[in-house]
Amino acid sequence: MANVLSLQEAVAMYVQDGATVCMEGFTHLIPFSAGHEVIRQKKRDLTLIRMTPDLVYDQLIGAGCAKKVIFSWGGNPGVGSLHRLRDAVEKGWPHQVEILEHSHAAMACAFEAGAAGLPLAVLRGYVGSELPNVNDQIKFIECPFTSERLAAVPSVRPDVSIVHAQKADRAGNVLVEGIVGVQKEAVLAAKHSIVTVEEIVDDLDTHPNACVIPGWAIDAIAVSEKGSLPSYAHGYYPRNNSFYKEWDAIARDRDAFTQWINDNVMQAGGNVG
Amino acid sequence: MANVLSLQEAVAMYVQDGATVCMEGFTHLIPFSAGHEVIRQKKRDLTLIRMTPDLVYDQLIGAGCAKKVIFSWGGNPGVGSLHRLRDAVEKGWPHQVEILEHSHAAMACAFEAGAAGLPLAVLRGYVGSELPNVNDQIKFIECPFTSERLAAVPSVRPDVSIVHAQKADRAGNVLVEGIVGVQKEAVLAAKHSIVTVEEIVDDLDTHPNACVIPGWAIDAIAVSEKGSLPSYAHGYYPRNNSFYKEWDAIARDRDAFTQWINDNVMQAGGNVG
Amino acid sequence: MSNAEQNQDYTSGEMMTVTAARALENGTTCFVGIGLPSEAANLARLTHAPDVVLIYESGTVQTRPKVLPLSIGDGELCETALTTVSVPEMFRYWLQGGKINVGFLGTAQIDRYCNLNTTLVGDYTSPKVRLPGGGGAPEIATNAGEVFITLKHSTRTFVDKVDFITTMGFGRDGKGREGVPNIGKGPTRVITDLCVMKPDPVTKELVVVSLHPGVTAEQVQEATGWEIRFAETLKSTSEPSAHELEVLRELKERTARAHTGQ
Amino acid sequence: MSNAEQNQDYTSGEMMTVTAARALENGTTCFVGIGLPSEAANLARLTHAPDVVLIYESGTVQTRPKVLPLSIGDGELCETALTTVSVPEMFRYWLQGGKINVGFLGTAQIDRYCNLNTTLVGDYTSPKVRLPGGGGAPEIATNAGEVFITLKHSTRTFVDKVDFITTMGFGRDGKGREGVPNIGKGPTRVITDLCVMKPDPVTKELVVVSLHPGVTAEQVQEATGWEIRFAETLKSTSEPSAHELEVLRELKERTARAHTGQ
Repeated sequence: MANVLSLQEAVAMYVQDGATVCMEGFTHLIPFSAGHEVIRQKKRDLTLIRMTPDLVYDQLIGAGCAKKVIFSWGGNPGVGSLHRLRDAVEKGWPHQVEILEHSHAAMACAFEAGAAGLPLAVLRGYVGSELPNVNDQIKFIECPFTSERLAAVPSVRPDVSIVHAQKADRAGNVLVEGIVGVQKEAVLAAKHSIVTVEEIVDDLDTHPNACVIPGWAIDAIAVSEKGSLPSYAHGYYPRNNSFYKEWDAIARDRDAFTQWINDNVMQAGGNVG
Repeated sequence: MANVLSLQEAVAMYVQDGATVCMEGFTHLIPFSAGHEVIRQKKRDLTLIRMTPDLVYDQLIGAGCAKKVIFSWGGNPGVGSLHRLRDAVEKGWPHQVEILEHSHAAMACAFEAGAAGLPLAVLRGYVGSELPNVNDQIKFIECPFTSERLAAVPSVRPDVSIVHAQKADRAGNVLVEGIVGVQKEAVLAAKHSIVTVEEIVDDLDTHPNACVIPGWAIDAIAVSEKGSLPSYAHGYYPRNNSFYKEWDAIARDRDAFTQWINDNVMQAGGNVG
Repeated sequence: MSNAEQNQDYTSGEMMTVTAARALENGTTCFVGIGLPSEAANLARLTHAPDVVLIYESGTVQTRPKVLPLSIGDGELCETALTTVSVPEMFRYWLQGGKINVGFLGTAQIDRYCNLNTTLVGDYTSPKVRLPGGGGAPEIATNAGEVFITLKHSTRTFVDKVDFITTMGFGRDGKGREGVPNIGKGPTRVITDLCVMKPDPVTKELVVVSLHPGVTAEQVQEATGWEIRFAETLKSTSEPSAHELEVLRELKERTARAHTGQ
Repeated sequence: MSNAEQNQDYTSGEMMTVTAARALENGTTCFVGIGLPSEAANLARLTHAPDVVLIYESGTVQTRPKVLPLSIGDGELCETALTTVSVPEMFRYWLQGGKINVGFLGTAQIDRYCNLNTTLVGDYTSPKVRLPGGGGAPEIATNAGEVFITLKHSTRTFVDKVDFITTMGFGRDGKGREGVPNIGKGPTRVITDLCVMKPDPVTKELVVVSLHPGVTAEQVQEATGWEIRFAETLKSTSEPSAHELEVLRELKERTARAHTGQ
């Protein structure tokens, strides 16, 4: 059953050094304020899973929290590179970070399989791609009915998943609306979960087939207003596309990055963007 | 792209003798009027797929349309047996009907896999059950990552799927709301699809994550008011539970059944219940 | 009807439902079978377990029906649910995904190792009686944390060997779960109109642990198709309270009115 | 910039986008990559193909953005969509389920067999340049009915051998799709700022079929990292119409205003 905690308490309680952590949100509802709290608490040696690392993991990587990143598309959407990810992979700053990369289809299926309690996901994937040459977690199986060759990847089963959502009710039931990505799967696949929300309301005021995650399937709820900026929350505030562009210059330079993290994360209580 | 046809035209065009047909709707939105049209058009040798055959397949079986039934729970919900299914299986009336039975979990996964373009579904299923002894379509595979033994079943890929829904807009986009069952999967998994709807409207007036099937993924739309009675349509009319109880006596007796079909299906244009 | 109820102001069926309801702790997430399990689970919700989470295979999550559903997919279940998901999602994410504490099942036949038969009586290729089949039960029994079973006690239902294992309790030899990874505990109690049974911790054979008021061990043995074991210290099941009976009767009255009202 | 545009009232980039847009027929269901493909697909929708169905990997189905999205998951895509599904559903039901006629992709590198590299320049373990990676492309390329590719023409992008096959066109030898069941046709055209190319029906090697107005075969060869083939009857690509240019420029203006407005 979800406990309502402060973000500081929730991260302290559920994100351990060395843990496998998934912060999801497909462009929309990225849990930036939670990521910043992880940076402030100086968590280390994390295996970070996310389809699109985006700025949130660029910041975590640059701040030295990551040991390994599992992803399927590591760019700044519409802008260019994630310079902190590249600097870590190409030059080992602030330390070497291991990467394991998939395609989106495989990761989406791996989240689905994790939520579904399966050890693997099966897909028509990776045909002709050289990704299986550099990722030993991609295997192939034969369909026992048709003999077709199908790709198989291990399911995603993080120690803790963190997502942001529009709102929770007082029982901790959470509404996710708009681009829902793999957020529900991330929560259901994880051993523990933290959901940050814009607000807690009396009534979710929703429709019969809404994407609602029951409170009893979540460990902690933390209120975090504007918690996904510079990403966005459908119905609350738009994506700060300008900040995504500005990030390119900040992240290109180690000192500028360090200064930004210091000013906007370490010295700040909340999120920025 | 969906064409708006009469139900008579749609069934004549897409349901061929000998076809594999799936009429779905999990208790809710069962496409009874379409089933009756199939009976009226005297389609024969159909392989009928449905998780819960329910009264709609009891009627089709008794009327002689079925060659084979693939299902996972063959009762009259809350009432008792499906007497026409039993009579066909146990006594061969009106002719012998072959059955292939699964569990709900396996069929639900098989629909999902069919929609997902996969030849098989993989699940943690059938452990200790004797169903694999009597269904040669249940196999087991080994997970290449964990060596776990997992069940595998062929995906559902019908020649034609028929479902009922609340409404379509003028472009043929369909809204399904409430208990959505495996209807979307049934449509997406099939080579062709017919959707009967209560009404056609200018605007589906829905929310961002509603269960909407785009018109271009459907072959035919047919308006059929009260098309799922004695099942129900959330937001339109309730389930006729009394008729489900009355059906027990009608279906118990071959003559009473034949009379009922004659009076209410063969001689009638629409649905009954 | 058993002798039990002759001097009592409740029926043996009510005794069974109340006892089954009490088995569900508040806050439990329960995957509910239609019929007797649904009656018991909703009684629990309306009495001691207001926060029990009821999930039906129709995809209705955390539902609070005012009347008992006739079918597993009555509109009432959706209208009173927190949310309604697709049936593939229900079986994949919620049941197989390990979110269910208790699966609550009925059955047509059960044997000493809690194997359930809802497929047929007789031989598979030429059945004497064809039953509805597996439905959700085979995977509820293995993927839920544990399983409660409730059914009426008779030699027709409690058989020495089930004609067909639709749904495994502990297998023909009681060892069906041994060495299987990621499998639930299986049946942990069976509640009938006569008694409560639990599997022996080692052999997994069903043992009567509690007799309902007024029921004798002989009556249980007579209604059971094998030589059934009794616990050394056999308890007496607590009687239904006046409140439980009142809530149950009101629920059933509301239900009867709703289902004939059309 | 090419010489082409010196005497024209449109740029080579506009020529590329308009040509790419024209490739999409009305009514086509298109899985749209971000960037140039998105620009072309939306131009198609706003000109000759009002009923083209645009699907983005963020789960937005049949979307009609008023401004071009910066990211694949901008709010605009959801707000103007017919419906928005989860990302697993998008990749499973809609892409892998065979509902997509055309996958529209960009790339960082392409070779003569239309293999795409968006992973890295150099060696995998010590890359010279690390690129974003596969994203949706590897399965878009195999599960869509066919694939259109659009990118700017240069020896940096058109390379003799891609450093890494992130996404297969036709494999290192052009035979990568042979004998693979349930696989799409693969790339059927490549549209650049200089020309249009199509794979040879037999060998699958890219052949220039059409030069944009003012572009010479020599220019194409100079911008290509291998000895590129030209069709025997080389066409001249039709110029953008005034209407196409007007719609495209308005779209890009609206987009620029929207993305800097905050």
